[in-house]
Amino acid sequence: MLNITQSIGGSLSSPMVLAFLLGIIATLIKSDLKFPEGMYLGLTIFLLFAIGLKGGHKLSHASISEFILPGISAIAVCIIIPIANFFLLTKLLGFSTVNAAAISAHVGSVSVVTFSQVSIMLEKSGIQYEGFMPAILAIMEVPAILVALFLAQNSLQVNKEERRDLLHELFTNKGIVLLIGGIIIGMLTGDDGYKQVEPLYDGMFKGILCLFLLEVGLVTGRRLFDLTKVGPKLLIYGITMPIVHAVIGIILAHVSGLSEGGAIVFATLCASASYIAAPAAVRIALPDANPTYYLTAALVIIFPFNLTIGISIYMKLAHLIYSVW
Amino acid sequence: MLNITQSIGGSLSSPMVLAFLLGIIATLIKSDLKFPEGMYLGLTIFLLFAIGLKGGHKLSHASISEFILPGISAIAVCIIIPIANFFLLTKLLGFSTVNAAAISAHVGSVSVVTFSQVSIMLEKSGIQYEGFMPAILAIMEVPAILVALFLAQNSLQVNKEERRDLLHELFTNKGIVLLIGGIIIGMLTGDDGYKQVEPLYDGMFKGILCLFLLEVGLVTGRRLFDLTKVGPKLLIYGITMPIVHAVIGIILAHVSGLSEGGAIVFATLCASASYIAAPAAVRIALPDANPTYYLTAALVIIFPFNLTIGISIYMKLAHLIYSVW
Amino acid sequence: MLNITQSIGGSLSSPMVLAFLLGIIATLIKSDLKFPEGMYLGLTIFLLFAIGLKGGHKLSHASISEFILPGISAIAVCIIIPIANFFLLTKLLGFSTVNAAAISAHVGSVSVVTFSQVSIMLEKSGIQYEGFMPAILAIMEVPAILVALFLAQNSLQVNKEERRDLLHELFTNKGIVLLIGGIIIGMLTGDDGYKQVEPLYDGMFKGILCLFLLEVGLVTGRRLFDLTKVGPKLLIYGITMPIVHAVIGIILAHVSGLSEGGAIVFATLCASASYIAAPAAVRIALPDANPTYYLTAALVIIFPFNLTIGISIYMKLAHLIYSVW
Amino acid sequence: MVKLVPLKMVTIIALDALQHKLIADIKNCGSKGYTVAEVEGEGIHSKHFTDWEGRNVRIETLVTEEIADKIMQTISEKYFDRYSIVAFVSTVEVLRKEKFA
Amino acid sequence: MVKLVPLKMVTIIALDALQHKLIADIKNCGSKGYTVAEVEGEGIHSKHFTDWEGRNVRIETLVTEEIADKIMQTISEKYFDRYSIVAFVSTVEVLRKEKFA
Amino acid sequence: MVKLVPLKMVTIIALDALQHKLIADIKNCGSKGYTVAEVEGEGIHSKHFTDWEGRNVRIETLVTEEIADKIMQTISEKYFDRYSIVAFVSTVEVLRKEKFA
Ligand SMILES: Nc1ncnc2c1ncn2[C@@H]1O[C@H](COP(=O)(O)O)[C@@H](O)[C@H]1O
Ligand SMILES: Nc1ncnc2c1ncn2[C@@H]1O[C@H](COP(=O)(O)O)[C@@H](O)[C@H]1O
Ligand SMILES: Nc1ncnc2c1ncn2[C@@H]1O[C@H](COP(=O)(O)O)[C@@H](O)[C@H]1O
Ligand code: NA
Ligand code: NA
Ligand code: NA
Repeated sequence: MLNITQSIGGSLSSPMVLAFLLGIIATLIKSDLKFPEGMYLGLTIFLLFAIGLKGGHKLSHASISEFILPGISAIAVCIIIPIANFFLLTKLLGFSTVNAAAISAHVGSVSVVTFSQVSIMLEKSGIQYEGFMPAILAIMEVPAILVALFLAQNSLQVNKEERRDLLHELFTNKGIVLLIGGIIIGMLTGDDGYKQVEPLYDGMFKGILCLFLLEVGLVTGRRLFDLTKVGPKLLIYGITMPIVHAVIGIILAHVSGLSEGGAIVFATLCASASYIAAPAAVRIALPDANPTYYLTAALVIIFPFNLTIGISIYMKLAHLIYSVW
Repeated sequence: MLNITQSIGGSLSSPMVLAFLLGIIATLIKSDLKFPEGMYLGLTIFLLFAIGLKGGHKLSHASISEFILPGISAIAVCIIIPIANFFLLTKLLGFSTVNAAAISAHVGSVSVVTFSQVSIMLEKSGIQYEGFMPAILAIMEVPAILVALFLAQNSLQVNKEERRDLLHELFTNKGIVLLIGGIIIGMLTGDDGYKQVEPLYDGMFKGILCLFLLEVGLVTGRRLFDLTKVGPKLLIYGITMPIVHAVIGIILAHVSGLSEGGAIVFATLCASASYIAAPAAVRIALPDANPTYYLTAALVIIFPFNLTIGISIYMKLAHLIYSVW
Repeated sequence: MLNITQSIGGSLSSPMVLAFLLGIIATLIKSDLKFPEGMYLGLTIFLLFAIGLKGGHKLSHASISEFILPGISAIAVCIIIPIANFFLLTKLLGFSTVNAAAISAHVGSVSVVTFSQVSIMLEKSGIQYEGFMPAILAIMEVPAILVALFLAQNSLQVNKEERRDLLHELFTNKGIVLLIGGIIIGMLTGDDGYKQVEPLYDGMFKGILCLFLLEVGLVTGRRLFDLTKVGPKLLIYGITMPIVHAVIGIILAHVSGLSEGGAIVFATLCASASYIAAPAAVRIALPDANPTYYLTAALVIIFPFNLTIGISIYMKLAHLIYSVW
Repeated sequence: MVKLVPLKMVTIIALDALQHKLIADIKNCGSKGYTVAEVEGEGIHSKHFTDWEGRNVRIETLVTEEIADKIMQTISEKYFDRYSIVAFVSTVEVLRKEKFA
Repeated sequence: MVKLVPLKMVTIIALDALQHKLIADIKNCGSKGYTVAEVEGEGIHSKHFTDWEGRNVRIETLVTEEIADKIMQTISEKYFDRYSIVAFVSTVEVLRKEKFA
Repeated sequence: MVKLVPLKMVTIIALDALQHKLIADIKNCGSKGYTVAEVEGEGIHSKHFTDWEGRNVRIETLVTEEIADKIMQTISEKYFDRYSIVAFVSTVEVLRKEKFA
């Protein structure tokens, strides 16, 4: 049923996935290919803003009332996932409090690139999804990080004033500002305004995502050998958890009244791990956490898994659940 | 008649204006959103070159004879405006010679982004304007700065050799080179050549302008509190002067035989303040001038005023004058 | 027959050639126009990857069997050219071993931008060429450099271990990785995948190439005065050699069964000089070689010659040879 | 002849996310200026070569010996135990000491 | 064993628009080489963090004490009163003094 | 009071293509960390201002005097005769010497 070889094969016809692999290979063969400093940041700004804009524009044509239940589900899942993961990681897998919290912050939050990839795959398959999903993406960026830091309370190396700073930083991080800012601009400008900027933000989106994934591949490749350091338990965790999260996501999506397409996107968000807000917050709030664990989990295991196999699995799982329920 | 609320409302449906506001808000809420170093320069190069190219291509289809009178008017206005402003600023508003000269250099020169915005608004309103306006833009970049520096003669902290250097720098600054270079390339390549590069320089123009304005907003936001330092007189000056300049511009445009659309563009150029050539020249030639005054006037007051309300006012003023005259 | 004035005139209607000239002029008049650090690298990455992708996509529709003979010719020419040039430069032109080897490495390898320009010119003239030419470009990047370094064996300032490193660096340099990576991705993704990224990699290609050539012009301009240092013999060499290489290229192309369009591309590759792999390799392996010689030959003489006159000559030569043979 | 007088240069290398806090600290200690450069680096704790790992900044401030001591004391107390940070003091000579004192 | 000999390092932090003039000056004073880095900064006169404010460069040149004095003298006369500029001298040790003298 | 102890800072300016080799060398000599900045420059041999000419890097490592000597020795043997490279040692003061020794 879940034909994994076929999924992998399918994803190998995606220029984005292939660009990601090229990046990894380039690092493995020790090529001098390196993106100029600033290009990663520039591409990130473009992608976040473009997702916001497109989402906002779709949202302006959607009815907001349908948004309330999925919105609540999104927040709920961002509280449940980090708590569950934190206990799993500390009690069962023997991670220290601070490392467990760091990993939970990452897996509880979401990945913008994984979101882009699932929307491209749905578009290709002709499956519709709710226009407000970028807003859900924005909602899911922060809460899990807060929950995870709360769980690490005692290990949290910040005093009261710094805690306030940290909260502030989380809610004003560039991911949030660009996504929500983009959504609002997309909603306010209307069709005429959107048409002016569409050739760049929509027309070029996939091409630029492809370039971005090449760079993500270069970074992932550099961290690939950390896999040997982290041991098999993190690997198994990183492949199992996304699927579990996706199933929770599909069920919650169904309960919230999302369409099958919406459920696939939501499941993918649940299964994805953050790489913008979470690493930045963890570096400041939990400087004792070992990046080898949280970066490897988020970037080297979960991200490629979702990109190549995960999303196809979630599409099939959603189809299964939506056809029997 | 001049319905300002409506103007502001209208400009709030422009993704460029909204991106500018997002930039300001991001700074005000102390977001970590920051463009990578070099991106500002890269975007500036693109915009200047694109404006030149497009203008040059239009120019190749226009008759040059119509260009002479407006060209002379452009130079005239670039001599009158800085002189008038310099005396206003020193005699009436009590600024020091060097600060008055610095501000006059900025308001006498022109803003490329404001030019782009007015051309987008005219396009949206279906109003035509002369194809040689980008050439007028290029003409208006430098003279006012020269006049202003001449007025500050005694305070000018340069010796003879440095004066020569300065003149040279003014006439070879990147704004001039890219605009005029772009215009000439646009004229020489012809339709075939232009079609090859049109998808980037025309198709992406508004989207990239939007990104650029986001960055301008970030910079403006950082300087917003300087408004409290400069006192109300600079604020009132910065809102009144553009309108006065615009009226002068419309009258001169009419006299020079420009169309109503051309008059709107010309008025907007007169009303706009420089942010490429002028700050660079003032930093070198008048290092004692206080950036709090000239950057606040140009960037924090005049630019947003033109972007949100000004241009709409000039459109109505031009319509008024052109319908009665 | 070979109407050079007409060729130059024709190339002056190409926005790419004009942008290159603008860059040179900007440097000559000492403008402050400067691209931000990293932009050159970013544009190079885009161009290489885009050429690969487009080529790979075309390749997926081509029959590979036709590729074998031209592939062998490409390697052959990359062995013959550096050897012949090395002896010419040492024996006849009196260059030192190390400088001769450095120049041979450059003229034996290929230029990606010259490749782009010839493909644009053929497209404009409606002349078809084989889809696998980007693969030929990739093949021709490295071998000549190896041969040239081998010829400088004794002057080669590397020990055994470093030699291994150098070989490795040559075969994994970013040019190779992006070109071959792009080709493979272009082949694997199929029409659907390619269509997703085409608007960026095909639609924007010429516009971005234009921007890139502006920057190449800026660098060339800075080295223009080196022409006076290198003496007339390098100038004469740099103008004669490309034509000789092109003739060899056309003959080999004909023998290998390439179409006339393919022969023009192949001839242009033979005539072009490297500016990505070769300078990087020579800096490390032959640090005693004088950049004034090899950079001037490659960038200041051969590249502009090909861009403005060369390619037109090769088109006519190919037409001549293909019509009589 | 120019008369050079000795002064202290404090250099701090740290995560770029700490930049604003560190600058506030050195201003509090009495520094009148500073210069910031973007750098990459590797130390005992971690690598700082990609945006995921966080890049570093190198902050330099030219101050009197007294202020230099104060800065070293402050940042050692506030950051040394918890963050990847390197700080050192060197002696330089300047012309106009008043500017920095 | 390596034998290190003392030499002077002159560091100048100034508006990037002054880069070419400053380099011409240090060459005139006898410097045989220099290294330039892009930096940002804040001092008494102004902030240099955006392109509107103008960015800074940090120019370093390794020279003999005599040339160092000459450079400090020259730039103090030409720029100190008029421009935002910071310059200082430090002592470093090198292996091949000939290269810089 | 803070107690500053002296330590050595080795600074190397070289072609960016040598970065990985130089870092391997300084690690081999016992350095526990380093900081890298992108710079441009001009010296006796060549200009390094464009990507064709190759840019430079500036590598700094804070080490004990013994390691500093070792690094200077190693790189002078391996690179000085053949590559455009500048290296110098300066004395700085740090708080926690253990971190670098
Ligand atoms: N010995 C050293 N010399 C120079 N820079 C260092 C040294 N150790 C650490 N650094 C810099 O300080 C940062 C943090 O170091 P660490 O706290 O050891 O991880 C590194 O990323 C380097 O940029
Ligand atoms: N005390 C200082 N320490 C380090 N850098 C400084 C200091 N003062 C000024 N600078 C640098 O020199 C530039 C010009 O300073 P100023 O002339 O004080 O505005 C600033 O932008 C800083 O980059
Ligand atoms: N005297 C010097 N002071 C500072 N940096 C230098 C000096 N000489 C050379 N450099 C730097 O070292 C690089 C190589 O120098 P060279 O080996 O002289 O070509 C140059 O590109 C400069 O960045
Ligand atoms: Na998640
Ligand atoms: Na004006
Ligand atoms: Na060649």
